[in-house]
Amino acid sequence: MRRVTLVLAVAVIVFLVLAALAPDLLAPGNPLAIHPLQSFRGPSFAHPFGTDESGRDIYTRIVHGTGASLLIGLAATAIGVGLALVFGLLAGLGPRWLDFGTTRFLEVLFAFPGLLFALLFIVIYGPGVVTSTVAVGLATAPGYARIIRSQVLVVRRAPYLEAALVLGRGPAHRLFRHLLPNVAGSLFVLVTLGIGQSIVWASSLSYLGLGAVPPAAEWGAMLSAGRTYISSFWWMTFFPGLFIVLSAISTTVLGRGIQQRGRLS
Amino acid sequence: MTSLVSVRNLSVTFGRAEVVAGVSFDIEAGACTAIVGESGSGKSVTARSLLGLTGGAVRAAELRFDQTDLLTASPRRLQRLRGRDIGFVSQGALVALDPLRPVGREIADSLRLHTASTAVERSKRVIELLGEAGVPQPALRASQRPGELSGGLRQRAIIASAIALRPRLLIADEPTTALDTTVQAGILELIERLRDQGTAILLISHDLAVVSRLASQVLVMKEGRVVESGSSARLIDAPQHPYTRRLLNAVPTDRPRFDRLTEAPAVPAAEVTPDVVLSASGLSRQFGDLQAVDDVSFRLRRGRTLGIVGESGSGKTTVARLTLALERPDAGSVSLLGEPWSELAETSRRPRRPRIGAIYQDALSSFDPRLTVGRILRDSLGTPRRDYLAVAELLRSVGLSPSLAARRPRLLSGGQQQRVAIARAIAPRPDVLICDEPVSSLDVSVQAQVLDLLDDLQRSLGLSYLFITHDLGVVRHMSDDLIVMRAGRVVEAGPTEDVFRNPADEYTRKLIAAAPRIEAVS
Amino acid sequence: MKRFLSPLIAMAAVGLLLVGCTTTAAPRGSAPVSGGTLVYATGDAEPTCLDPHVGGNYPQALVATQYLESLVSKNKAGDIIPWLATKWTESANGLSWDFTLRKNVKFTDGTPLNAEAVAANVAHLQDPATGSSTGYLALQKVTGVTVVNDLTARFTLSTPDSALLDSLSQPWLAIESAKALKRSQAVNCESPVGTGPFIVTKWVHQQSISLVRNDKYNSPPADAAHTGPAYLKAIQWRFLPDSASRYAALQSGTVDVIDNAQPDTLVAAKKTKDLVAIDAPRPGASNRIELNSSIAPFDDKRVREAFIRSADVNDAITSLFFGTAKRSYSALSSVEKLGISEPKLFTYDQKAAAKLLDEAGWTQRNSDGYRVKDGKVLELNFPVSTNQSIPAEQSLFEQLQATTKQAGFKVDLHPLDLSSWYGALGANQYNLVSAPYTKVGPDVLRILYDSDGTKPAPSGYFANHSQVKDPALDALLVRAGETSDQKERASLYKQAQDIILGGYYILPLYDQQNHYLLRSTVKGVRAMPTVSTPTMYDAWLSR
Amino acid sequence: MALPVAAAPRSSVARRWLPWLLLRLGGVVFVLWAVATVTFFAIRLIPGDPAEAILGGPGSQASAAALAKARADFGLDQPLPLQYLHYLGRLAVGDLGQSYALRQPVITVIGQNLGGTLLLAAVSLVVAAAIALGLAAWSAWGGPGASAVSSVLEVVAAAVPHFWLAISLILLFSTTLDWLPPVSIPGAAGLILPVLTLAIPLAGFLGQVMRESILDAMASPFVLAARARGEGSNGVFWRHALRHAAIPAIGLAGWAFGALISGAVVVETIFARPGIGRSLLSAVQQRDVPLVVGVVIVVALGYMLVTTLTDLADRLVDPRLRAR
Repeated sequence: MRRVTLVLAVAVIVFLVLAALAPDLLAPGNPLAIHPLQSFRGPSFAHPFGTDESGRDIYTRIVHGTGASLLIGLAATAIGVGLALVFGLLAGLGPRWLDFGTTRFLEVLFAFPGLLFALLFIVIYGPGVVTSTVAVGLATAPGYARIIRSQVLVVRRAPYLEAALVLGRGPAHRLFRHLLPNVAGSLFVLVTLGIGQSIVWASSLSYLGLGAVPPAAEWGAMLSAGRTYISSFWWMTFFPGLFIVLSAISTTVLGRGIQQRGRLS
Repeated sequence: MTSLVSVRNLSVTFGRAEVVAGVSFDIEAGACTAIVGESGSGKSVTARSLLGLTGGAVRAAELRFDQTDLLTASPRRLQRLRGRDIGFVSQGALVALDPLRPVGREIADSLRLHTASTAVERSKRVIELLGEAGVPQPALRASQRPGELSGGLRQRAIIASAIALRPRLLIADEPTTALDTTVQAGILELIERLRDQGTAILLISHDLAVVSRLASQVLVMKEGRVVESGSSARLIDAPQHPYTRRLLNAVPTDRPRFDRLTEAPAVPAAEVTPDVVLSASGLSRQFGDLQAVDDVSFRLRRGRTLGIVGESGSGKTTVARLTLALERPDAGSVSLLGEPWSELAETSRRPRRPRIGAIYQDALSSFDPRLTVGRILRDSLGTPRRDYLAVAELLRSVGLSPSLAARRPRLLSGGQQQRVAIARAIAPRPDVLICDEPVSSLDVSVQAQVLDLLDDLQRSLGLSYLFITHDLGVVRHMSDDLIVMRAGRVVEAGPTEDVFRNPADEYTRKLIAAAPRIEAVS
Repeated sequence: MKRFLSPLIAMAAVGLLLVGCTTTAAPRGSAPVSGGTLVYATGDAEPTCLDPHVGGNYPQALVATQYLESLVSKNKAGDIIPWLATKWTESANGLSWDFTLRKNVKFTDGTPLNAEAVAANVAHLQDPATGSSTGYLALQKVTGVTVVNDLTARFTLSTPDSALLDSLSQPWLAIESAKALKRSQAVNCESPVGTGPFIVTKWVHQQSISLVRNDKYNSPPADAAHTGPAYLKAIQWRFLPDSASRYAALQSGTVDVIDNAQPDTLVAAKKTKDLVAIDAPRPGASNRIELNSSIAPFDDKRVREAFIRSADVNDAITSLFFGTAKRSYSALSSVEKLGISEPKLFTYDQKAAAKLLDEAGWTQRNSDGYRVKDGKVLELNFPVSTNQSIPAEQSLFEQLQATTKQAGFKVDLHPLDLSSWYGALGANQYNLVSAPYTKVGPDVLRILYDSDGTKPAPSGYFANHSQVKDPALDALLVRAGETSDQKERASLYKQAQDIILGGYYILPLYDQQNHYLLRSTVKGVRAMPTVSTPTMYDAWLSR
Repeated sequence: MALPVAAAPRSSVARRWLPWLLLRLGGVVFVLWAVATVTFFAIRLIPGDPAEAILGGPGSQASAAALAKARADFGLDQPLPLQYLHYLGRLAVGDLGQSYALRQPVITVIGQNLGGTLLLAAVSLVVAAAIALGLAAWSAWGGPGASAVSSVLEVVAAAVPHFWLAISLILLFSTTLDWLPPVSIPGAAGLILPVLTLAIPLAGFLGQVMRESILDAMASPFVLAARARGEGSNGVFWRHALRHAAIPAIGLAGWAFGALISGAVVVETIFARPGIGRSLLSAVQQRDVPLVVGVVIVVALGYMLVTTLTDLADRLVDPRLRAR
């Protein structure tokens, strides 16, 4: 069972990556080409996912939108994990007072749970793809930071670091040969798990009309465009949503898979 | 009289793997039958088959407890037997109690499950039971969680819950592993008393000394099969099977220094001048309000071994850390090769670190999980270039095949892991090696090999050991001089044999008395 | 969120003809039943104040129609009819108007409707502290109101105002209890007091407004279907901004009436017997795209025409509105009597467009197929207010973007939130913009195309987005606003519209969409012929 | 978090809990102050004149006089430090200011909406816990197959965005089957879909955590010991496994609170349910700064309370923390 899901997940991810890198392979059409007189067509052979309000093929748009959507997920995660790494390492490696300071600071950030921080950020800088991406990144940072910090502390106290010290290894060696590489492992899992969540969050913001905007062929934008038509033309929202869900699930499954392997070892 | 338990041709299989095969034995009331074997020998599974908790497929010509055929008994019936007629003292005193529940509750469960009793009656009984099991302040302890109890108390609590309903059979699976010597002695006495009160005992242990003290009948198991069985007296005096002999031979207790514990011949000793390589004076270290180490001094000469023995919390490990300059002493100092050591700044100490190495009880956790054996050793050799020859040579020197270089430590056996640790420690050609409980978690035969290896290395390389252990048998076999520690203080020091022959200190005497040694019960 | 700022300024004008407006007339034989609570779900923004004097926008008008009444109203034909005023007379010089008030009408706080009350209301509207924008500007020419006798109020004007009656017909100039107006604005905003068929009892912000029947009601407009109190016992006025859930709520019968119905739901509604649609286009300007003639490239008329010719509006409308919106070729709403329509000016013709651009010197095309002239790409900046343009309209712009590309236009759509949108306009960095504009009568043209309309207010806001600066046009509009000779007025407005349409300053799209959906159990609802807000006075529930 | 407490068994309750409580309270106050400060200075970054925002944003044609009046009314003409102090002073007495868009005290707006959200969140939490527990129990008894299936279910549930779930549920239960109202109406029926939407993803996360710890517990020596004592599967599950599953679940509570609030923003909007989530969103869309800040601070307070309570619960369930 687990294996099967893992395989499926990898398959989906391969598809997504392919779609992101070479969309024309999977969908030769032009995602922006309009056919006003073929608008709102339901799923059919010609249009597997139907067409949208301007008669654009939704399948084509989804495929061509993959790049942008994944990029948003990646960027947000990169921002989140990047900041988290700084905080986590400062707290985990720095002197006690620095750890104290950083942890308090993180506690404060934690008091803006979930979307709250993102929304606050959007109030300040206004809606849009960039702001929503940054917002999601910032909102997820404290969570990652806490994990990284505890990870660093665990590794820092690990006997093998002491062993390295006994062998007369310098701080640089202990940091770069032992500590960071061992932290990096869990970091990788974090990122894979994070991308999925970031995509979901970013798309939620788009759905609320605070994120990406039409006509860009980006999943979140397609969602907010299809939103008004949901009662008549479900496919306009369903399929972009489906791909968001799929990418989130598959990255999560992959991340867990790596985690499992990590645990066994 | 017919025996209480009789097992004929028992075999247990997990999937395709047959972990127990053709095992037969009986247990009489008031007698103790023991199963001896090393980890993976199938002794625990054999024991659990009597409880119907193997989790594998059990087959046997006969598997009888009293009148009950355990093979055909219904799950309900078995469930009723468990705890009421068959008590079980499980392996690993430290984890066999639910950390989230008061100890008393766990014991009360046995009563609740098998008797119609009110909570009040139960709690009263629980306190009595704890008392019987030799737990001081039973009322208080009953209300505490395992985390607040010492290993010894936990084990007593477990026994209390096992004997709550006066079972006719008590299965004790490694009841004293990981316990301090004196505590171990206490537990054994307790079990002995139960036996004498007429309880049948099935004792599972890897420690022949423990077995020889309690058991009248002994089975020696290896890879799921019984290699030899009989009265413990016969087995110890005249072991037939070579494996039995090897096991007996491997026990270090009462074995003079340099006496080989394995067949492997000793290597010729190198000439060394017995100058002092390591000396500590007046070491003291305090953690919070706990005086972990209090004015400890010692001197270690080249090519010799200084043993530090003591029970958990005696501060011996702290001494090791102070000697390795992983902790700063509050008072006193350590000097290495006649030069200052503990008071140096880490940066100026670093170049001299290769002079002093260390091996630990848990070798695996001292390896970076990402690295292969080869990589680990290469690092320790300090040869950045890929010096495979050196690595291979190093592996051979600790009796490992160079082919292991590609493996990751976690895939090696406990013995192999400790050998790799040793290889890493000796790689920079140190003068001193700090050995902190290096064999405590190893099977006796493996322990023997490692001890012999350390012996050989000491001779060939003229190494000096600071050898820390709680096991008097091991320490007596390994060390020339001895320090006995208690509560951070040195209670006795001197040449090992003198200390053992006529211990001056009362605690030392108690310790030595408590140490189990192989003796045939008459 | 839809278009609540649209009627920022509303001034008077003449008759209004409700083309699509159908009242859901009760089938013969079934007599209206009294009682029951009607649930109305609005997609418009929640008002910040229930007194339409304050500010004055469409959401306020929607709900105020239920509890406030104006001096005059209009019938379907678009002619002014009596309401709180029974008759009125304009002085010869057009500088004073006498209004005779209806007898024994009482505000719901018990105070009588009289000339003082009217005076107090005008004073309230003109008091800067009130912060009225719509009503305030509608009364710009009114210098004051004097009490002739208890039931006669005299309006005095600075210059003749042919639009006065239309102004007064609007809910933003409704008459409230003088006593109530004396309360603090905060209180008055929560519970305004009028003469209407319903009374505001409770306002739970962001959720709903509760209204109950005014049992003493006796002042329906002349065109109402019945007299006496309303049939409905109460109205629950819910705020459901999300169009999808609004429609779903209607389908499931959770609510009885919704506004801002989306095109697709209208089509779906047609298919079921449970739902009935009311189409009530708003008066004033049509929805159109304005071409900024003050900066390149639209400072060149030929380029403006080229753009208009190359935009395939009709196909877009068919695809997006399912025939719920009719293409407009006029600067004015189709309900404006004096609106003129010029289809031939706006026919889709790529060839003509190409020719025009060549003439204008945009001869080269770059690799992407966009026109280029001395190194500059034919690029058009189009800020879109996501608050004011419904999704279908935004999609329509996307489609125009695609069709005009064929001619070589590069249209950059910038969906913006309201403040950024105003920012873009204020900075005069736009070439195209679409701003809906509700107001009664052709005088809207003066707001939208008079040179004065290009001067930004302190906040940067201005109405003349096409930035038409034509003295001749200005003169026409001023005169039209003053004359009360209907013939002259009509001809003046025709000339004005010829200039506007002929100058290719705007690309008309369709009327300002204003669709209501009702459960068929709701009878007797009609849109007021004034500003197309629905009145529940005649409404009753057949269930 | 867990500060060293006198490990001596006989230490009185007061001595055990008081210092801890004091420290926690101090922490709460500190965080609230920090949150307030962050938000205060954050909103200074908003482009444009706050006074104009107060008067309805650009296009409101606010006269210079009106702007000046607004500045005076809202104390925007004072120097920043003074404004900050006044702001803190007002917060201290629970005054969160006046909403620009609603022309109402922020505290009233929140007061009107908090109840709905809390109800929604609480019910969702219970439902989620129930689902998660169900899955966990199933995988504990149903063997590896069940465990694998439920783990997949959990991953899927955890990954589904609220809005998509909501839409799908509406399409299924309202538009197609017409069983449940698509917008929340007063009463239980209106609560079902919103609760499901919030509960399912949460159940996914909780389930993942609980299942792992339950399976670990079931495999642990003390469970073997319990069985050897004659304990049956039920006993083992309820008496032992469950407590161990509770600990990580409790640990998630703070996070869950955030997740529920964030979810509420989406759910309340889609189901047109009154609540602070919806207020927050409309406030964000209208840049109604005081309301946004107010909600943020209230939620922060709630978060701190939740974490404090869960800490307390943790220490009650798991004595190991107390001993530390």
